[in-house]
Amino acid sequence: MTDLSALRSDFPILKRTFDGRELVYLDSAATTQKPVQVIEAVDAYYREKNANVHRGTYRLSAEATDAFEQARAKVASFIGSPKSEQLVFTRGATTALNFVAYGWGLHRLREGDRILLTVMEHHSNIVPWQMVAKLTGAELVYLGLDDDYRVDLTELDRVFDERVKIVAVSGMSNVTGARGPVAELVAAADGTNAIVVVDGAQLVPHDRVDVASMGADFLAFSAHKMLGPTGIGALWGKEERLEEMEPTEGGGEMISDVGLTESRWAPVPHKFEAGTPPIAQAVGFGAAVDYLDKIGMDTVRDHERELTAYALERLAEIPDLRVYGPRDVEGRGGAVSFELGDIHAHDIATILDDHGIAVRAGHHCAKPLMRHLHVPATARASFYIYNTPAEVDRLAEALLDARRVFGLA
Amino acid sequence: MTDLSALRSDFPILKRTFDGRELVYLDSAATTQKPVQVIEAVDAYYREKNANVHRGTYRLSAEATDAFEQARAKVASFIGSPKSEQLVFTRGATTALNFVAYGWGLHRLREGDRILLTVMEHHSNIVPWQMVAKLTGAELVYLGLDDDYRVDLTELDRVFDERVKIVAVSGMSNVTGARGPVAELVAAADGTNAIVVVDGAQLVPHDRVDVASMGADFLAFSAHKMLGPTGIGALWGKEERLEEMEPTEGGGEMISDVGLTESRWAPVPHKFEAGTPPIAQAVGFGAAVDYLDKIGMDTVRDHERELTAYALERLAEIPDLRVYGPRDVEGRGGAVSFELGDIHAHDIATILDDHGIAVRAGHHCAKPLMRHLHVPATARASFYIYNTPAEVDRLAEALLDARRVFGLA
Amino acid sequence: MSPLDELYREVILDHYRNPRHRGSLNGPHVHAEGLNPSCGDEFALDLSVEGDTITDVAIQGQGCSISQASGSMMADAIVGRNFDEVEDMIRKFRLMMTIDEGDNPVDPERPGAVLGDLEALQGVRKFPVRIKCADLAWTTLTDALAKARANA
Amino acid sequence: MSPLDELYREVILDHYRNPRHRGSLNGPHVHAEGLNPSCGDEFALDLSVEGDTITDVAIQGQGCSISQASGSMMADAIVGRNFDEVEDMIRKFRLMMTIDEGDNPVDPERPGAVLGDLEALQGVRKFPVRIKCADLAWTTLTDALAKARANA
Ligand SMILES: Cc1ncc(COP(=O)(O)O)c(C=O)c1O
Ligand SMILES: Cc1ncc(COP(=O)(O)O)c(C=O)c1O
Repeated sequence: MTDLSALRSDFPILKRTFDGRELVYLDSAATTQKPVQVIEAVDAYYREKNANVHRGTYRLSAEATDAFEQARAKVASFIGSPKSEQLVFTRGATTALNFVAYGWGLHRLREGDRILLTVMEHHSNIVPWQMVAKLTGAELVYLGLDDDYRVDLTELDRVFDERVKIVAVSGMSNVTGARGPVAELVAAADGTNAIVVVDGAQLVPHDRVDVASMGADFLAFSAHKMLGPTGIGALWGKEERLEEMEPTEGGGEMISDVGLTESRWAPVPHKFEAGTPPIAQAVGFGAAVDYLDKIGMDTVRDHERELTAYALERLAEIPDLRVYGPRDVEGRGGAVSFELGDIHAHDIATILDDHGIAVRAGHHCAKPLMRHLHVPATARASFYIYNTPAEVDRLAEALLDARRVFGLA
Repeated sequence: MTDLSALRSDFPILKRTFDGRELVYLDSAATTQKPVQVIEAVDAYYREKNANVHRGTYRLSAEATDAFEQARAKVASFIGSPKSEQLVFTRGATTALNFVAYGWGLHRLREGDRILLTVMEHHSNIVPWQMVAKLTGAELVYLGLDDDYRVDLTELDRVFDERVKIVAVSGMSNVTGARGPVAELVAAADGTNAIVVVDGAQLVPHDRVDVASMGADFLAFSAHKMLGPTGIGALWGKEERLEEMEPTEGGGEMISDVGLTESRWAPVPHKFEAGTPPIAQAVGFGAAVDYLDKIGMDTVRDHERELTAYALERLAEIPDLRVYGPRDVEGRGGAVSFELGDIHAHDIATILDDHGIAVRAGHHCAKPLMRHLHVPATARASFYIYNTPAEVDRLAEALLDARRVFGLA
Repeated sequence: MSPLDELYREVILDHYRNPRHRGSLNGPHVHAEGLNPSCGDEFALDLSVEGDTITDVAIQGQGCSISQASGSMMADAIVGRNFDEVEDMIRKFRLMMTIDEGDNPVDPERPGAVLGDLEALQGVRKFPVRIKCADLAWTTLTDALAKARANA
Repeated sequence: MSPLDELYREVILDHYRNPRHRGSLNGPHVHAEGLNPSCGDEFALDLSVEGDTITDVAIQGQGCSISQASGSMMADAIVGRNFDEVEDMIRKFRLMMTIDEGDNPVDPERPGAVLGDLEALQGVRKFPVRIKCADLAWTTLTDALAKARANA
């Protein structure tokens, strides 16, 4: 197995113990832990370079601006963006998706138009579309899942007609771990008037992404799910789409002129970055992609794939445990959702927590998916670069203890 | 003079030198520097408590949630909010103002309604209103300034009729330093259908604010202008207003239920906090208000007032220097905008920078004000708790050098 | 007993797996619903009332063992009681859940000793994140009682 | 001379205070405008062209001494020149502005020595933030020249 265990010492929080038990952090799909390299980059920014960016004539402000724009260039190149101006810093993936819904969708959708989603989407890739559908009279249509929890494309031809103007799909489900059919949907949209928006919140952290070959129109993701700080994310877009898109927020820095009644916007990406941007967070985001680049995204993916395969194997040994997600590690990421007998997910999480193991339990911000699966809640273990097979073993042991506590024979 | 110079050692960046000259940071109206207490609070959060908030069943997540919600309580109590749920964390003042414009204004403004602003507003308190005015057919009306650069209220009776639905006013100008007539506008709006929105970006950092006695409906401000991290700010609102207001962003965490076509919102403040919030930044924001509370906002205000009085006195000694702002420190803050002879503001800033002094030059995101004053740009020195009279002396000396360089007799 | 075994006592698992009074009431009754937004647990309650006495109860809900067992045990405990007694019980239950950890959890003289089966929920106090689960049924009951009093 | 005095040389202040060719042209001409969004400096340019020669120039603008002086000196330098010469000048100007700091700034053999008065702008290189100010007029000129070539 790809041995990344030497990296663990970069993550201070992994030294924490709870009641004498070392923390096993298996909730990276919710947010990842941060290496010292990221923590210190943020720290150093505040100690040495802090100033507001752009428009500053003094050297300190020029240093801050350079640091901020270098971070943009790093994140842009991390996803293979042809230009760094195609990358807009946002508060997170959620804000990025809302910017597309309001800035592009609201101005282009008409009554009767359709937005095509999948039932495995995260609320952040559903609710903004519901909001603009309501405002425009557009309609939402959903693709379902097949027996292996992958998006079912057999209905695609039926639902994909000229009414579809926007396809919004997750690059990877935060619940089942299944990859979304991005390539297939991009192909289906090709030559039509539909644009493809990819929710990359779970994809970008876990696999190499190259927007040029992906072919989607927009890609949204969050720094905090890929070793970076909270409070920042990004929206990447094709140049033409970004030009078409209207800003959703007005304010300082996003204008080229403001009159009493009208204003003109600054060029992309600034027209989407109203107000003081998350400067220190951008610097931390840059440090996070530096860190991932150094490991190499292929290694990241391979490590996770091996660990997930091992986890699926260990979980399969536990009686009454049902995994909700593809059994094969091809085309899936490291989020593993499961139920165990009649033990409610929150009770599983509590028992695991007692063992020092952090997993999430609930609807994972994907209620339509939970209804589709007919489960009220699942427990979810999710892996990242710092996790080890030994931690998977501790998970398996603790699940056996859960069986004991609940008296499952 | 209130001696806060002992605080300076809390600010690591103030030890920086440029070409052997100690940094004199006079750009706090753009963003303030950060004390170690804030930097370390953010650092410690990532090292010890980092997890996603809410919905987490494990102890680490409970710790993160507590830290986040305690920060909310601290910031809320810092401005005298009756309840901490009345404080919504946003990306900054700009986002907060956009939330009110889109979440409240867009759903309530009708053609012919009016939004009352002042010409001294920052773009962040103009552009969002222009955007919703365009969408609704509402109209913007502006109050001008009197000879002392204060908002002129002699026209108030004429412009304030039943068409006015929103009054949006800055608590303190980032250009002239003049306080906005918040009390007078709240009184004028009382008993009418108009709500009052206060842009507190420059007010909250510099004076004691008590929302209960202020009487406004909404107050927006940013952490980075009050010792806190970038990437976070807050919107405070009256309970009733927040209930009426619609969310501007949809996504995770802001819902109580999501169906395929419709969703129900979570209670205030969560319905306005879609997606993973700026958690570490909230913790840093909390540390910032702790720091300010320890000094005491009355002391902060007195210190700034004394320093500003001294600066106005020293600047008055410099030939050909024109200050754009109230001459009297009563009812003004520590932002001092000026011109010097025929030297362009950017040249002033470069010369001051050569002396190690950081001031801003330009339109300060207030183009309508610049046009009103008939100046293309001003240089602006702005003060905060860490500035000293000796720094004002260095400013005055450097301005005399600027006269020499430009050959002003 | 480990804290975990104290949390998931036999009686709790029994109420979780075999909730008492499950269903809904016909005829006149007050209805109240509770939701724990942070975890999605749901609880609903029907109360038949005669004068100031609760004559019948039905519960519905879904969620973790703690929230559902708490509701089932509560339903058992309140049938046949009058409003004042039920309010006293709510008070005692809340008190029990907030007793300092240092306290001897099985002292029969302690507040809450009157709660019978419900005493089993004391184990939750070692798991502060879960206290709101135990509390959900009782918040809903407080609501229902307010409605019942308003009707009376 | 201190870097500051090298930046704000006599000749630069003179062009700032007394810009040459200020105004606009009547009759046929190409027009181009430039804006420096980060500082708000504006520059506009009219060119009269006969064949491939610039026969007259007029400039307008507002902004700092560097941007305005650069424009004024540029206007002086390009009148009467043909397109190729002007393009060579643009190239030399850009080269001058990017020469490493260590370079001897007054070496007459260095690239840019042909720029005459414009050589005075070398002092800007010590102030990297301001290079874009000096450059504004030249970006606008590049634009205007492209238009003139398109018309020709
Ligand atoms: C008066 C005023 N309002 C609003 C803002 C916008 O604040 P932010 O850029 O932090 O969103 C600023 C800061 O530039 C300001 O000075
Ligand atoms: C698939 C998916 N999309 C979107 C989001 C939203 O990301 P954020 O909360 O950082 O805005 C998440 C994270 O929860 C996610 O897992």
